[in-house]
Amino acid sequence: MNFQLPDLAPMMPELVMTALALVVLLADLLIRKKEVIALISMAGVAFVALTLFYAPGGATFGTMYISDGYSTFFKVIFFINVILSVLISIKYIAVERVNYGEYYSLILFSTIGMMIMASAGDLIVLYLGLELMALSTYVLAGFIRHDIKSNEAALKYFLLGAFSSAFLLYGISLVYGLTGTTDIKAIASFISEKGLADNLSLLLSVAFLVVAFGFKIAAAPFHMWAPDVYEGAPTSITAFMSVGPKAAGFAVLGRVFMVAFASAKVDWAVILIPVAILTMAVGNIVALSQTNIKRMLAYSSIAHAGYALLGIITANNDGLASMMNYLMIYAFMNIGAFAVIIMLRSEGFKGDNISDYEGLAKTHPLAAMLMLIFMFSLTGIPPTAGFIGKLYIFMSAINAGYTWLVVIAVIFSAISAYFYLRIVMYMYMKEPKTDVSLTTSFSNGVALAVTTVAVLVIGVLPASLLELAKAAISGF
Amino acid sequence: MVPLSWYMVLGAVVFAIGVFGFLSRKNIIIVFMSIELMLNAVNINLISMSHYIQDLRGQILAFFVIAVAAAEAAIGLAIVIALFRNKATAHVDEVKEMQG
Amino acid sequence: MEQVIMNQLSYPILSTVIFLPVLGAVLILLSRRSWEPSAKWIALGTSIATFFLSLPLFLNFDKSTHKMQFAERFSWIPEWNINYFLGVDGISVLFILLSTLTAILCVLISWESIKMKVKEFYISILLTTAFMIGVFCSLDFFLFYLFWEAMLIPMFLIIGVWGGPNRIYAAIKFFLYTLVGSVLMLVGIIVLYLYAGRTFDILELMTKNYPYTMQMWLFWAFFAAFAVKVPMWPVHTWLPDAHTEAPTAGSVILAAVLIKMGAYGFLRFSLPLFPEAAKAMTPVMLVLSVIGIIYGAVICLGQTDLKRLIAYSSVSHMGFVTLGIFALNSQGLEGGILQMLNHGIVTGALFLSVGIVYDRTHTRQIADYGGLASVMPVYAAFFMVFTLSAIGLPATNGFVGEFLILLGAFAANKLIGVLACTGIIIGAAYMLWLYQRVFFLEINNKIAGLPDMNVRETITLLPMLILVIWIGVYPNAFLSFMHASVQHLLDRVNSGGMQEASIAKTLMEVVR
Amino acid sequence: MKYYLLIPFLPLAAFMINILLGKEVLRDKAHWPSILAVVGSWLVTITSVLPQVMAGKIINEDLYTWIVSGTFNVSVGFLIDPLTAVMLVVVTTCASLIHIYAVGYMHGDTGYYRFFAYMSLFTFCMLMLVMGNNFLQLYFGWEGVGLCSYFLIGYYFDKKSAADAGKKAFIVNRFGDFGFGIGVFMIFLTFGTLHYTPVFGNVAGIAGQTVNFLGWNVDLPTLIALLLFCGAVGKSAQVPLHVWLPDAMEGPTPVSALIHAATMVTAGVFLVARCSPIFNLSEVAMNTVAIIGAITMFFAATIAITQNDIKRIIAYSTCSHLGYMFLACGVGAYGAGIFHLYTHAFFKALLFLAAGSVIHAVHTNDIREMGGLKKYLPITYAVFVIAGLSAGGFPGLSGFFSKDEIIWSAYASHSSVGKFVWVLAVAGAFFTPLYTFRLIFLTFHGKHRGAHHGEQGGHHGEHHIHESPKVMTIPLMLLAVGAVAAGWVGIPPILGGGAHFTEFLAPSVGHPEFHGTHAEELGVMALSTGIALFGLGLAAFLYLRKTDLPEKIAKTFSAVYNVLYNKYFIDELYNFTIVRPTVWIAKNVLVAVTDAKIIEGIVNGVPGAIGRFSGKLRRVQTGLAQHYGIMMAAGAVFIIALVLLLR
Amino acid sequence: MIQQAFFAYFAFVITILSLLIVTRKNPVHSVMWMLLLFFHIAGMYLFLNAEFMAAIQVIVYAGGILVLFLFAVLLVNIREELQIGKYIGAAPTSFTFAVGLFVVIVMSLRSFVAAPPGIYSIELIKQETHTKALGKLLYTEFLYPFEVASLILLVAIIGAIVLAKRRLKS
Repeated sequence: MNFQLPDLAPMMPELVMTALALVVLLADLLIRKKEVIALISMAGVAFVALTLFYAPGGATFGTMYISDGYSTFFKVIFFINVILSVLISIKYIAVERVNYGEYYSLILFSTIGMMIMASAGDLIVLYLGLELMALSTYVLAGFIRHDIKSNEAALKYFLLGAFSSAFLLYGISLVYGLTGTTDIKAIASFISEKGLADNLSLLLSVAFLVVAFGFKIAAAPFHMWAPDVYEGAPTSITAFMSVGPKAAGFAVLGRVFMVAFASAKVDWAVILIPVAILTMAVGNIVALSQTNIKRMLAYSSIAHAGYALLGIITANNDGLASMMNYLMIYAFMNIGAFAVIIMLRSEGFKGDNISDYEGLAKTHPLAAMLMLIFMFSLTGIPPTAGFIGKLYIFMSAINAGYTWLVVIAVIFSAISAYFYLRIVMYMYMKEPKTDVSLTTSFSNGVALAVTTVAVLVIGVLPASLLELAKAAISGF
Repeated sequence: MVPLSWYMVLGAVVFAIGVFGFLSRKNIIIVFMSIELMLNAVNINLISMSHYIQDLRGQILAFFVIAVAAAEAAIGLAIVIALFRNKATAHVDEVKEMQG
Repeated sequence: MEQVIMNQLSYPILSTVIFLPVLGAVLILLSRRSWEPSAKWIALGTSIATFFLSLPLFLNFDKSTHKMQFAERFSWIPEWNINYFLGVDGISVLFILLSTLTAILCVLISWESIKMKVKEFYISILLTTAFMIGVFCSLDFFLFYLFWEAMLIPMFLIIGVWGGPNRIYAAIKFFLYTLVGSVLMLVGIIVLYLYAGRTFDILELMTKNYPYTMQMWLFWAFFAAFAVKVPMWPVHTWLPDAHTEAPTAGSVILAAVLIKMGAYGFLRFSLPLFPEAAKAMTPVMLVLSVIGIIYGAVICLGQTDLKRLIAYSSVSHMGFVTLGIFALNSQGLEGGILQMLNHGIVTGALFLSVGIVYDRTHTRQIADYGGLASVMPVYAAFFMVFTLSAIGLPATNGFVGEFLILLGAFAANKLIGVLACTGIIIGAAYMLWLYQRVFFLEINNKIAGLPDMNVRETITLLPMLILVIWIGVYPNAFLSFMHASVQHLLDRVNSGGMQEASIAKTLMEVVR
Repeated sequence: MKYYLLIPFLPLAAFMINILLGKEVLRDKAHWPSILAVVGSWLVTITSVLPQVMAGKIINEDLYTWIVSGTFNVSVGFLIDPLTAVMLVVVTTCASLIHIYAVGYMHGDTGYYRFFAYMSLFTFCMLMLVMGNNFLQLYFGWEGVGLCSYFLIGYYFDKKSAADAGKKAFIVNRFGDFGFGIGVFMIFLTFGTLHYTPVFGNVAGIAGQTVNFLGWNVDLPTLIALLLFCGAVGKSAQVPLHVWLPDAMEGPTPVSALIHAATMVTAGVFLVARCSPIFNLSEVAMNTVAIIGAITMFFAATIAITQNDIKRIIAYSTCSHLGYMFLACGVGAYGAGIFHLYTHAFFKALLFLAAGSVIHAVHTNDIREMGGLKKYLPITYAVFVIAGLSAGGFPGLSGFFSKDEIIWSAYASHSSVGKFVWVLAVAGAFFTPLYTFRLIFLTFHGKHRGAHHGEQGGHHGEHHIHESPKVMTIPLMLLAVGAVAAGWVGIPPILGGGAHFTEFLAPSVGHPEFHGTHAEELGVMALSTGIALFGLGLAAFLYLRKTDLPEKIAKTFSAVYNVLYNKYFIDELYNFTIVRPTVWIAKNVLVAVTDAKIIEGIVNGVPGAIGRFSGKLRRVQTGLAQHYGIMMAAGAVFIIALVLLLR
Repeated sequence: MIQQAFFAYFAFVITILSLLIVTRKNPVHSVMWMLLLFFHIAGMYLFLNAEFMAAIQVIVYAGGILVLFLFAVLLVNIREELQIGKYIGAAPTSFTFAVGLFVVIVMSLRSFVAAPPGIYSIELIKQETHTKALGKLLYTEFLYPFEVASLILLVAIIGAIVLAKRRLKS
């Protein structure tokens, strides 16, 4: 009986992050000013980000934990997500009267879950990471306990999340039965050795995994929770989970499908194509008739998942890189948009109706201009980052031979312009009806500044980001 | 010797029943129980497979599933309580403030 | 063989004319809100400076070569082999000058009519100008598309914020129409990029030969973008709305430069990149052009709105442009290019003119006018010159362009040429009828006592008037820019016989 | 020194001066630049250009290259040969006199400077037209004069009828120019150039060639000639594009005299004469020209009999005389056509100016309100009669020689339609004096019927009728000299003359060959003179003696009368077949249906449909968690089913 | 044969109990049936030589079920519950898709091939005892997921507390 503790160095970020989450949890008991806790969280995450670059790469715990460029890139997205979300939360949760320290620790726990997912080399770990992320997010969605909408969001998210977990588990159980293992690489080699790629049971499990991951990334027809949850959840959490869990979902989707089911590429691509088309269609079309901006952004988020799916469908490294690149850009522009939405929330004023944006350009020109930039970026109009993201996705998809799919995507992207433009139209082309006063804060301003600069700089000088995405995928 | 496929069909049956319960019942408690049914179906699958392919991984996963199920139950019930405080109902179909 | 002549001037002229307006926009953004005229003055100063800095393009242009001149090239996004690559040839150089001139006029004409969100307005104008210039001198597809799309944003705002009563509908329609076209072009661009071995370099792409089927697909993908912009029949209906609702400066930019980009796209991309497809599709394009000419002209007879009428006349005039381009001979092409310039000048001037009276009367209904020639004689004289140019009277620029186009079209296809000529008849009818209803007859009470043009307005229209006559009397000053480039283009289109390939193979190449 | 350049550019300079300074600086002295310029042009013509040409020198020089594109290359250049010289003389002479006349006629008008600016511009364009050495410059002048015509017809632009008339003139001309333009394209395609010299030099090469034009195989010279002739038909107001000319009388009378009688409308004839090498190649084209000319001549003359507007009558007369000119060209007698153009310029300008003098005096155009003006306007009456006699072909006067030459050419030509057009020409010779003298008798003889003298106004009105000032009457008298004597340069040999005029023109338009004896020529001359005298006599009988008879005739033949009175209903025909349907289609089909319903229907309909679909689709989102679950389960089932099916 | 009979019994009872759980109107009854179901499932685990799993199935779920029972009693007004319908309106659709899911699963499972047997033969487990074998694995090879599971439980605690705290702070 000889047991050696595995090398913990590669998983330094997760360990430090866990420590940070626990510290934050404890600090909540000692520190009254919750802003300090937020600051600790952000500083901690920044530190974790540092360890990310100093921690050696490689696998540990057998191959249950894999630290490679792919996971690192996603973790960077998670860190950006968590820092920006915290920045926009500070004032917001005070306005919502839920200024508790647990909020931050739950966000951190959720992020740990995402990191575990991104680094998962084993389906068991993947499942547990997913549950860690999901459970924290369920709680965060229902964090405004006194708000029925928040409760409802949490309930729906929870019910459907558990439902999708069951599918995931069923799928994992089938894979396990077929291959006798849950290790992703081992599964891959087993499948290719035994020629199981055509096995119907394997495809059944692939289908079930598509259901589960499709739920996380909000792909149609597994997207239906998203609008309700996005609308009901606290806005900062909406921002958080429109980026984090989605990115984590894509991370595992990419790794599981590209590695474990590599030899069944043809089949899962066939499954994902209709899903992607349906996702783009539903997201973009239903968004047209929304009156609540959070709901609208929920549908927009669904639509963006559809575009990002194109990167997976290409089933090559270039496609994966484009998907990662897209998610990174999406993180900036989407959180930026939510940061503006949050500014409108003030005591006694919800500010999440699209009509609340009427005449914003007149009353608050700067906020309107930032929103305009984010909206055009979400539409994918150059010179914003959104364009670079879409362009990369389309390039890799066309390179993989899916020109027709890209044509569909660009048509939907043109349709999407309508509802994004509607916001701009309300802000710039209508007269203000009600006097909207903005809740500004330094932290929110920082978040806005960061996202705006990122959106514009990536839009004009995307070279380094592209390099990063390519480097991240090189050893995959 | 009972073939593995029997167990798997049993798992599928229980899973399908769980799905049906989840999709059709109004009462949140029963919806929760349906989820547990689905998880148990998975566990039946896992443990029977584990037995037949003589590998313990499946049981370990089943172990984690049970653990997570417990955690899920805790969170789920907490959510129901929070909801119940605002709106005294245990019926899913009355919780549809948001739609469209 | 190197296809470019690097910039020989002491300063990077193309970058300067692109980014000087951007700089101006930033200055306005930073200027104090409390003193609003600062925006105007900065905008005016910037646009005048830009114009003067762009003049060396006209003076130092080497007319003897088709090569790209004043070129600048830097690596931009090495991952995708994208360069910041600018340059102009005889096809594009004049449009840059037109853009810089238009910018000044737009600032001037808006001097008093824009009263709200002044800063934003001038920022939009300057940004639009910058992006438009960028479109005309980009030699990298990525850069081109960047400018092409980016321009939509300020233009959308100009129409939607400072426009007429129905401005929102018009702005959104404008945006969506053009966007749908552009995104299809984007797909085409990517296909080209990948086929050609990952390069966005337009000049390099032009040296390659593409399979026939692929050319066809790409031709239509690009067509979607350009035809909407031109606008060709039947995708023209955004134009009347946009023109009508836009503020004067917006209409002027739209008419003078923006819709030229479609035709420019055909010239710069569709013809040299897909010569065989272009040749094969010539009949379709000619027919669409002629339909546009006649349809646009006839529909003008039924208009009651001043700006709407001029907008529809644009449809007709731009029909001439595409007609000339797809005549695929040097008269047609040069006529087409010149007519683009002419249309920019004349329709721009007409919109400026309409703006001048609109500022006074706030009505665009033709029925509200009448007898204006007695009230505003100088204005009437200016308007008359532009009207004459619009109907292609000799000694005005309109004649030279239309004549060359019709000559080219007639040489290409007699029936098409003859049908297009009917557009000239109807053109005279609607323009003169318009002129009569607005300027002649009894003085309408609604316009009695209006002051004639002031100095600022006269200065705004004067350059256009001079250009109208200049090009009309001595068009060689402008045509001479085009000869080498147009000849080169024609050589490109006519070189390389049809490459036969099996459908299946080419289809594969299309999707690859 | 290229003194000839002064001829067109002096008026241009005058135009520039007037348009820039006329309103503010020159005001009622605005006529000075224009008159000085046009007289200067006349002087240059007479003293420099004409002698050179008479000495046999032909000037053909390019000023600068106008348009270059590929193989297309055209210059601004000048060709002065006998034909041009004749036109220069006609234009500058008439223009000088009419400019002077206008000083009196337009005196005190608010747009005084504008009038002279346009007149100068017109002179410039007309001179460019006749002096150009290529088709494009011809086209330039062609459109330019049309434009000035438009301006001047619509000079009283606050009057709807005037504005309409100007527009109508321009647009109807555009119909002609449509053909003309295509003709120019065909010339370029055929010859590769638009300059006269190479075109006419190579013209023999295209004889008998055919070309596919819109699906038909057509004889190339015929095609080009007919297309060019389209332009001439429009500009010279020939059937069926004659409708604009009578309406053009809305313009000030000097304009009618200069543009719509002496110069611009004759540009069509000039064009045909200029292009005679091409026309000569095609019998079909020649016959068409002759027949169109003959029909117009007869047709306009018949209308003229019934009209009551003094200027319209003269306008129809102009149409008719232009018909004569075309008739002459059509039978190959270009010289005769140009000769008539030349004499016609004098007597028709005189007629108009005299009519202007009348209008100036009585302030009405309606001859039913005139009568008995002889005593008030003696000079006007005298020149009117001279002009009428000249127009009617009274022996010895200008009109007689030119008209007679045409009739004889028609009779004697080899043209296959010669005899037919000759019959019409002779018939025309009957009508011309009839309507001219109807006009004279109704205007100057009998009793005054105007509203001016009567119960209310008392003698006030009649007292007001007085002869025009000297600045008007002197040009009238000078023109009268021309109307009498201008034709003497072309007296046919049979009457002892030398036919100098046609000889002079021969280098430009060739010399027709006739067959016919001197006896025949005399007989034809006698016949037409007799018929003209009969027409004059009939006019005298009807309008001096039996003044109630015309009314009775009109009543008896009311159908015919109405057709004539209403100008064969051509205007109405065009209105109902072209103008109204086009506008109707524009408003009710294109605006209301195609654009608004079909294209916009699709444009707005597709987004609308997507929007409605969106509204429907969002209802799927019921808010009930289990419905979402059902969707997920359904998705799973469908995905697996898809996999199963694809296997 | 005995084995088949046992399996038949368990399978039959488990199916029936599952059906009862999802079809009973009274949630308290459903909870009771569920308790019974878990015991049967645990029995089946024993049958599959998974004593430890059987044990925690009973232990963990019994606790869980008790809690559920508590909630059923607390939250649900039984009298009212018995009067209204138990299914949502779309129950037939739910049924269809549940059956459909079952059908496609079973159709796919026809091609199921179990993986080759690994080292943990029945003899090995019997020799080492199930609990020990499992425990060894859990604390060596599966230490990492085990720790993650602990985090999940921690989050569950925090979450439950955050959501269910009695007083809503201002």
